[in-house]
Amino acid sequence: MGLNRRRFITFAVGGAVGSLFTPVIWKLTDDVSIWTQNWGWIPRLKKGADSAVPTVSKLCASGCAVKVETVGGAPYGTKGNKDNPLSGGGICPLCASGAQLMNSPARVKGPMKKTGEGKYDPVSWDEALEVLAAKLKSAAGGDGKALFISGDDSGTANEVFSAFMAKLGQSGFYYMPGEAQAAGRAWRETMNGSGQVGFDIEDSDCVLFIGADALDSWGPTVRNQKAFDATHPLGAEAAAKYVYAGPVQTRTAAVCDKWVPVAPGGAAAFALGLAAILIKNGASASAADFAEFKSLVLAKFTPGQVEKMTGVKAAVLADVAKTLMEAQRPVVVPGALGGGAAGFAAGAALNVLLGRFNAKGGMVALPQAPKVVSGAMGPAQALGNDLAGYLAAVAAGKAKAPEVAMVYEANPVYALPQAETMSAGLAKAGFVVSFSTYLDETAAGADLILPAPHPYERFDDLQTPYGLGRFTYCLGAPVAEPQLDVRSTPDVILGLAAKLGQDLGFETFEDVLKAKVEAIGGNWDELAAGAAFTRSGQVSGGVSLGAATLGQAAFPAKATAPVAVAPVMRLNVGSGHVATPPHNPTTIRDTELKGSVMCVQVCKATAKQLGVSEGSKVKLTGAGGECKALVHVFEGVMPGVVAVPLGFGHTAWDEFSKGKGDNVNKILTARIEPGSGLTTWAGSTVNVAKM
Amino acid sequence: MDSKLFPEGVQRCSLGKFMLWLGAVGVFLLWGIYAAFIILYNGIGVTGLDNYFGFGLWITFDLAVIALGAGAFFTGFLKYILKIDQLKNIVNLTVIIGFICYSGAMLVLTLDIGQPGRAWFGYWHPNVHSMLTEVIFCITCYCMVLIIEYLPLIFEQKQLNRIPFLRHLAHNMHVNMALFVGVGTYLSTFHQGSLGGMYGVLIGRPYAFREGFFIWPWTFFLFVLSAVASGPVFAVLICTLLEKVSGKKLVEYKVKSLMGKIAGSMLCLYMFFKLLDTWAWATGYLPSVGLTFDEMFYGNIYGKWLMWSELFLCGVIPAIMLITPAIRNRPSLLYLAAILDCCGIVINRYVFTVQTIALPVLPFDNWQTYVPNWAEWAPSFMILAYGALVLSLSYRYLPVFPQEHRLNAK
Amino acid sequence: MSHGHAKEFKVRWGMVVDVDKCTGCGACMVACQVENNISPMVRQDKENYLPSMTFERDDPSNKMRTLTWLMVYELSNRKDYPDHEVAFLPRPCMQCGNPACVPVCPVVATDKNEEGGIVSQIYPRCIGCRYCMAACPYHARYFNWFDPIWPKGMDKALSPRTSVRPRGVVEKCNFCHTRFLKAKERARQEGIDPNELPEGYYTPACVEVCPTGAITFGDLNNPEHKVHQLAHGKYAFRLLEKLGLDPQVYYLTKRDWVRKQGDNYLANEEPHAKKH
Amino acid sequence: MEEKRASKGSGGAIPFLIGFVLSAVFLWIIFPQVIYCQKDQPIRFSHTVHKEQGMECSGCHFFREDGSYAGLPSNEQCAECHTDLMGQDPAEAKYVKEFLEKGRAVPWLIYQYQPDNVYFSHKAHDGFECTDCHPNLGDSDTPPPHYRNVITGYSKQTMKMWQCERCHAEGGVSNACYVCHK
Repeated sequence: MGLNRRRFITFAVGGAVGSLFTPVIWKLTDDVSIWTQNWGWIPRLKKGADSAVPTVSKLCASGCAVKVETVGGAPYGTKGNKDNPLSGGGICPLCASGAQLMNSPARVKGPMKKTGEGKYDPVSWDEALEVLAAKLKSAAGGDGKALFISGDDSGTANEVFSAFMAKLGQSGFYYMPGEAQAAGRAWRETMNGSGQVGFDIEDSDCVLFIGADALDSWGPTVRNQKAFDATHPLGAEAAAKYVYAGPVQTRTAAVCDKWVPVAPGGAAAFALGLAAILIKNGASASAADFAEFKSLVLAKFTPGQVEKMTGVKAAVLADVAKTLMEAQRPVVVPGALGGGAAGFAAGAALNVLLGRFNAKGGMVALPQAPKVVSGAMGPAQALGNDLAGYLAAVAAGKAKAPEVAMVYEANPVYALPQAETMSAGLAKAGFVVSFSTYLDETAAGADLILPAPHPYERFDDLQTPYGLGRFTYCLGAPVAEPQLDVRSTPDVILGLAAKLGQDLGFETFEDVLKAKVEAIGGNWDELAAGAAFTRSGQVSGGVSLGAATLGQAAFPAKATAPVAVAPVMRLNVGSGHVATPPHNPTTIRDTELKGSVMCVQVCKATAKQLGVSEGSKVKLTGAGGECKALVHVFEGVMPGVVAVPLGFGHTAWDEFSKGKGDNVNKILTARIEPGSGLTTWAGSTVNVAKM
Repeated sequence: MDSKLFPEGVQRCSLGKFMLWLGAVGVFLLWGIYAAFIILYNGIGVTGLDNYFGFGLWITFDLAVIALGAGAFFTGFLKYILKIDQLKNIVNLTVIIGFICYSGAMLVLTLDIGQPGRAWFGYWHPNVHSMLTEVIFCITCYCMVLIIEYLPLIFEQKQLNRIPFLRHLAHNMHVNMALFVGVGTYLSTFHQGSLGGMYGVLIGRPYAFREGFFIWPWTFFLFVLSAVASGPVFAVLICTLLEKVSGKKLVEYKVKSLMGKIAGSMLCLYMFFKLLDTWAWATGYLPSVGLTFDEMFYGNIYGKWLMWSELFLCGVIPAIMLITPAIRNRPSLLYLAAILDCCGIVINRYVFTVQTIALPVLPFDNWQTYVPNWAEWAPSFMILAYGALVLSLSYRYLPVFPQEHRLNAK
Repeated sequence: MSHGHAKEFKVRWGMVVDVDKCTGCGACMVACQVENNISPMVRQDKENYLPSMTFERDDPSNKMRTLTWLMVYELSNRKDYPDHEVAFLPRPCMQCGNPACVPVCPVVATDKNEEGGIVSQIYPRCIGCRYCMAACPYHARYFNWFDPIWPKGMDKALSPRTSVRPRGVVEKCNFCHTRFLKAKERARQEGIDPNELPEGYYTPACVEVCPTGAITFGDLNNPEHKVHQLAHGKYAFRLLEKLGLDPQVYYLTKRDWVRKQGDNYLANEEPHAKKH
Repeated sequence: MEEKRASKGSGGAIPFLIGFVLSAVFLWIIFPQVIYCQKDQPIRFSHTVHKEQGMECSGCHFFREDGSYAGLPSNEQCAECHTDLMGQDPAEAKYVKEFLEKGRAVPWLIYQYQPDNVYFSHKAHDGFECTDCHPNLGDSDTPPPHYRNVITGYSKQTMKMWQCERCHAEGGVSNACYVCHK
C-alpha cells in the first residue's frame, strides 16, 4: 500500500483529529491568552518593602514638604507630608511628578563640555572642575568679572554660593526675579521694613488677593490651599471670605467668593483706591508718611480715577472696601507676576491702614535665620540685586559682560521677561556654566554643564519660603542614591573654593546644613524625619506707607500697544525653572494647548474688537519679541486684555514640553519702574494680529 | 479552460476575464490585509476610534451586514418551514449572502476587539446577563449553521458531486435541511434581537435606552423586525446586481416580487412599531430624564434629517411601495424601494451605534464627532472584496441558481 | 429589566467632592497616573524593530485619547463677562450602585461583587470590546489604544500597586483598589477587623494629595465616617441621578448653577436638594 | 477505479488511524517537554545548611509592619552573616562574589510566581501551612529545578486561577475579582 495523495490526506486528517485528543490545542489556546497578559515588552513591577520617606522637593518655586514613596528603596511616587505645616498632606502638581522627574529623559547624565554650537562631549568631573577653576582664576581681580544666578531663593546653598563669590571679590550674586524679590525690595527700600514679610492667611477671616494667584501658583501654594481648606469646611459655612482681584478669572478666582476684575498693571491703583475709601472712613496709621500718603490717595486715587486706571467700577470698589472693613481679621495679599515695587507696597500699605501689620491673621514681618557661612550675602542685599536690569544693561552694552556666568537651578535664558533680550545679555558672558538637573534652555547653551542631583538625591533646605506667616525651616535628606554622574552643587562649589585656596569654613554641604540647624536651634534628626521647625514671633518696628515711591510708581504704565497682557502661571504646566513633567501634559486642557500651539484667552468683546474668534490663529507682538497662538474665547478675562499662559514654548528639555506653544516671556516688556528703580514688566501691552 | 468545473448547462465568461476581475477584487483584499496587519501590530490606536467612540464604522458595518444578511435565515425559514416553494430559486443565494455577511462580520470583530488572543473568553467566561454574550454565541453558532447550509451547495459542484461520498452527504444534508434551518432561525432571531438589545439596555445612554418586555428592551424586537424587513430585498438587489454583471437572467421576476412582498409586509409591521416606539421615547422617556427631543440632535452630522430619512424616506415610503402590487411589479420601482429599505436599516444601525455615544449626557460635556479613518475603511472594503470573491467563485462554479439554465436557454 | 437589582453591601466606599473647593490644579490627576502606572503620552515608539510599520501615537492635547481615570472638568455658568463663573469638577469612576457598564460586559471582566461596592475591572480578562465604554455616560472608562511606553529609565519609577496594562484593554478608576487590599492587610497585621476599617485606613491617591481637601473618602454606610454625613447634607448632589445609576460619588456645591449642571433638567424644572 | 475501491475499503481507515495514534502519542509525550524549559536557581541555596545553623524560617521570611510579606531576603539581610566567606561551599563563594559584592540582587526563580496583575496577601492566608501551596524547600539541600512555560513565562507550579477559586469557594471566601487582582 503506497502513499498516494488520498492516503496522505487521510493520514493528515487522522493526525489532526488525534491532536485534538492531546492537550496541545487547548493548552496553546490558553497559553496564548495568558501570554497576552504578560507581554515581554510591557514593563514589570518592582517588589520589595513599601515605605514613604520625607524630604523637601524644590521643583515648584516655593518648595513642597513631601513624602517620597519607595518600593525596595526606589522612589516611585510623591505625596504630601501630613506632619509638616508647609504641606499638611497636600502637594502641588509639579512635585507630584517628583519621582517621575527623577528619571526624566531631560536629565543631564553627567558633566558636559561644549565643543561647538549645540555640540557637547561628556567629560569627567575632575576635568570639568579644572576648566572651571582656571576660568575663575583668570576672572579674579575686579568686580563684575563673574556672575552667579541662583534659582532657589530659600536655600542655605545660596550662602555657599554668595560667600564663594565674595571670596572671589565678586558682588554679582543674583536671584531670579520673582515675588520674593519684588516684595523684599519694596518692603525694605520703599517701606523701611525689616525682616521677611509674610501673610498669616491661616488666621484671617477675610483675604483679599490682589493679583496673587495664591491658590494655584503664588507663594507657598500648598500651604495657601491648606489655609483655604481649613477655613472652608466641607458641607458647612465658610469661616473666611476670599476675594480675588486681577484681570483673569484664575483658579484662585474660581473658588473665591468674589472675583474683582482689575486691569493688568492696575494692582497698585486698585489698592490705593481702597486705601482712599478706608481713610475717608477714618482709617489711619502711625507711619511717618501717613499725611503724604493720605493726600496722595485722596487726590489721585478717587473711585473715578481708579476706575479709569483699573476698570473697577466705583460701586465694586466700595463693596470690596466694605468687605475689608467689616471683617474682624482681614488681610490683603498683594502679588502679581511682573516685578516692581508699587503693587506690593500699595497692598502692604493697605494692611497697615487696616491695622493688620504684625497682627494675628494679618501681614507679618518674620525673623530670618542666621547666616552660617561667613562672607555670605545677606537676604537684603541678595534680593536687592536686579538680574533683569543687569542683563538688560549688558545686552544694551551699558554694562560690562561678565567673563564667567554660573547658573544654579535657574533658567534665565527662558524665564526672564523680554527673554530674547535677556538671553542675549547672558550670551555675552565669556563662559557660561550651568548647574542644572535638567537640560534646560540655559544648559543647552552653556559652555559647561555640571549636573546637580534631583532634590530626592541631595541635602537641601527651605527657609521660610516667601509668603508664609510664620518662621519655618525644613530639611531635605537624600531619599535615594543618584543613578547618574551628578554632584550636589554646593558641594562642588565648596570643592572649588578649596581648589582656589579659599576657606569657606565647611567641607561638605551637609556640614553647612548641620550648622544651620544648630544656629536656628532645631533638631537635625527630627528635621530629617520630615518635621518642620517653626517659631512664632515677629520683627517689630515701624514701617512707612511708601508714599514717596507710590506717588510715582502706582500709576499704570502708558500703553504702547492696544491689548494688555495678563500672564497666567499654572503650576501643572511648569514653573520658570521646571518644564512640564512627563505626566502633566494630560492635565493641560485643550483650551490651553492644542497640539503644538498654545491658546491665549480673550473675552467675546475683545475677540470682536480684534476681529478674531474661537480657534483663530494670532500673532502677539511685544516690544521684545513675538508669539504665535490660537484664540480661546473665555468670559473670565477683562475686555481689552489677553490672558497668556506661562510655561510653554520650551526649546530644550524633552518631548513633554519641547516645541509646545510659545514662550510668552518673549513678549513681556521689561521697563524700569519710576520711583523704585526696579525692573518691572507688569502692564505690558501687545499687538494682536490675525494670522 | 475551467469550463469542466462550471455547473451543468450554463455559460461563463473566459478565465482571463474572470482573473482580471479577481485581480481588481484582490487589490482591495490586499489593502485590507495591510491595514489589518498595521492594526494588529500597533494596536487599534491607528484607527479613528477614541474614548468617546469606542464603537464606530466597524460595529456599524457589522450590524448592517448582519441585518442585511438576514435574508438567509428568513428565506430559509419561509422555504423550509413554511414551505413557500417558489423561494427555492433564490434560497441558495441568500445562504451565500448570509455566509459572507456573518463570516465577514466575524473577521472585522477580530480586528475590533483589543485582544484577539482572548476572543474565546466569550465562551469560557460568559456573562449571561450581557446581550453581547448572546450575540457572540448566536453569531458564531449561526455562522456554523450557515456553513452547514452552504456545504451541500459546494458538494453539488459538478466535479465534486462525482465523488459518491460527497454526493450522498449533500443529499442527506438536503433531506435534513429543515432541521438546520430551524436551528438557524432560532439563533438568528435571537442574535438579531440581541444586537438591538445591546443598545436598548444602555441605561446611561438616553438616545438608545428603551423599556421592554421581560429581559428584552423594545429594540430587541425592532431589530429582528427590521432585519427581516430588509434581508430579503437585499438578496434581490444582489441577485439583480449579479444579473447585470453577468448579463444573464438568474431568477424569475415573480420570485423577486414575492421577496419584495415579504419584505414589504415585514417593513410595514416594523414601521408601525418603530414609529410607536419613537413617539413613546420622545414624549415619555426623554422628559422623564430631563431631556428633550431636540437635544438628541446636533448640527448636520447628527441632525434630525437622519431620523426623518430613516423613518419616512427609507421606512414608510418603501413599505408602501413594496406592499403595493402595482409598484412592486415594476422592476425599477421594486429595486428603488429595496435600496431605500436597505438604506433605512443602515441608517438605523448607524445612529444607534454612533449617535448614541456622540450625545453628551453630562450637561457640561459637548457633542463629539466621529470620522472613520483609512484604517477602518480598508478592512471594511476588504470584507466587501471578500464577499465579491466568494460570490464570484460560487456563481462561476456552483449551481446557485436552479432557474439559470432554463431562463437563459436560447 | 435586565439590569435589575443592585447588590447590597455592608460597606460602600464612596467619595464626596466639594466642587466649591476644587481649584483644578491637577495634582490629583498626576497622583492618579503615578499610583496607577498610566504611562506618559509618548509620540514615538523608538525601540520598535519595525519602524516603517510603527505608527505615531496621540498628542496629549487630544483629550479623546488620554487616559485620565480622574478627569477634572472645567464648568462655566455660560454667562458673559463680568458675570462669568467657573468651577472645576473632578470625575473619577462613579462606582455606580447600578452600573451601566457591568451587565454589558460579555466576559465578566468588570463586576461589582466585592464588599465595598467598588466596580472591578480585570485587565487580563478584558477582551477589549469597549461595550462598557459605550455604556458609561460619565466617560469614566478608558481604552489602551496602544501599548504603554515609558521613556528609557522612567519605568524604574513604576508604582508597585497596579499592574501595567497592555494595549487593547479597558481601564478605569477603581478608588486605588490595591490601597484597599493593603489597608486590609495592615489591619490584619495590627489585629483590626479588615472588614471594619477605621476612617483614614484606606485613602485613594487623589484624596490623599488634594491640597485644598476638596475630596473626602470613606464608607457611605457608616455614620461615623465623614462621607456619610456629607452625602446626606443639603449641598450634596450626584451626577445624572435621574438615570438611576446610583453613583457612589457625591458632589457638594453651594452654587445653584453648578448643581443644575449635574443633571439634565427640562426648562420648567428646578433641581432640588437630594431627599433620602 | 481500483484506487477508488481501495479508498472505500479498509485502506481508507488505516492511514487515518495511524495518523490519529501517532499524533496523539507523539504530542502527549513531546509537547510538555517543548513547552517548559528547565532552569536552575542562580545560586544553589541550601535551606538545610541554614537550618543547621539554628536559623528560624521567619528570620528571612517574615511579615513587615504593614502586613506585607518579605518572601525573599535582601542582600542586606544576607550580608548580616555573609560579609566574608563563612564556609567552603562554592555556592556561597559565587553568591558573595557575583551578587553581594556587586550589590546585585539575586534573580531567584520563583516556583509560585504570580504575575503583576495578581495581588496575593500572605497575611490573609496566615493560617495555612506554607507547604499547602509551596513545595517544601525548607528541607532541601539543592533547590529543585524551575520549569518555565516558554509562551507565558510562568512557572509550571504557578497556581492557576481555578485553584485559588476552588479553595476560596470551599472556604466560603469571596471570589470577587478584586479580591485577588490589581
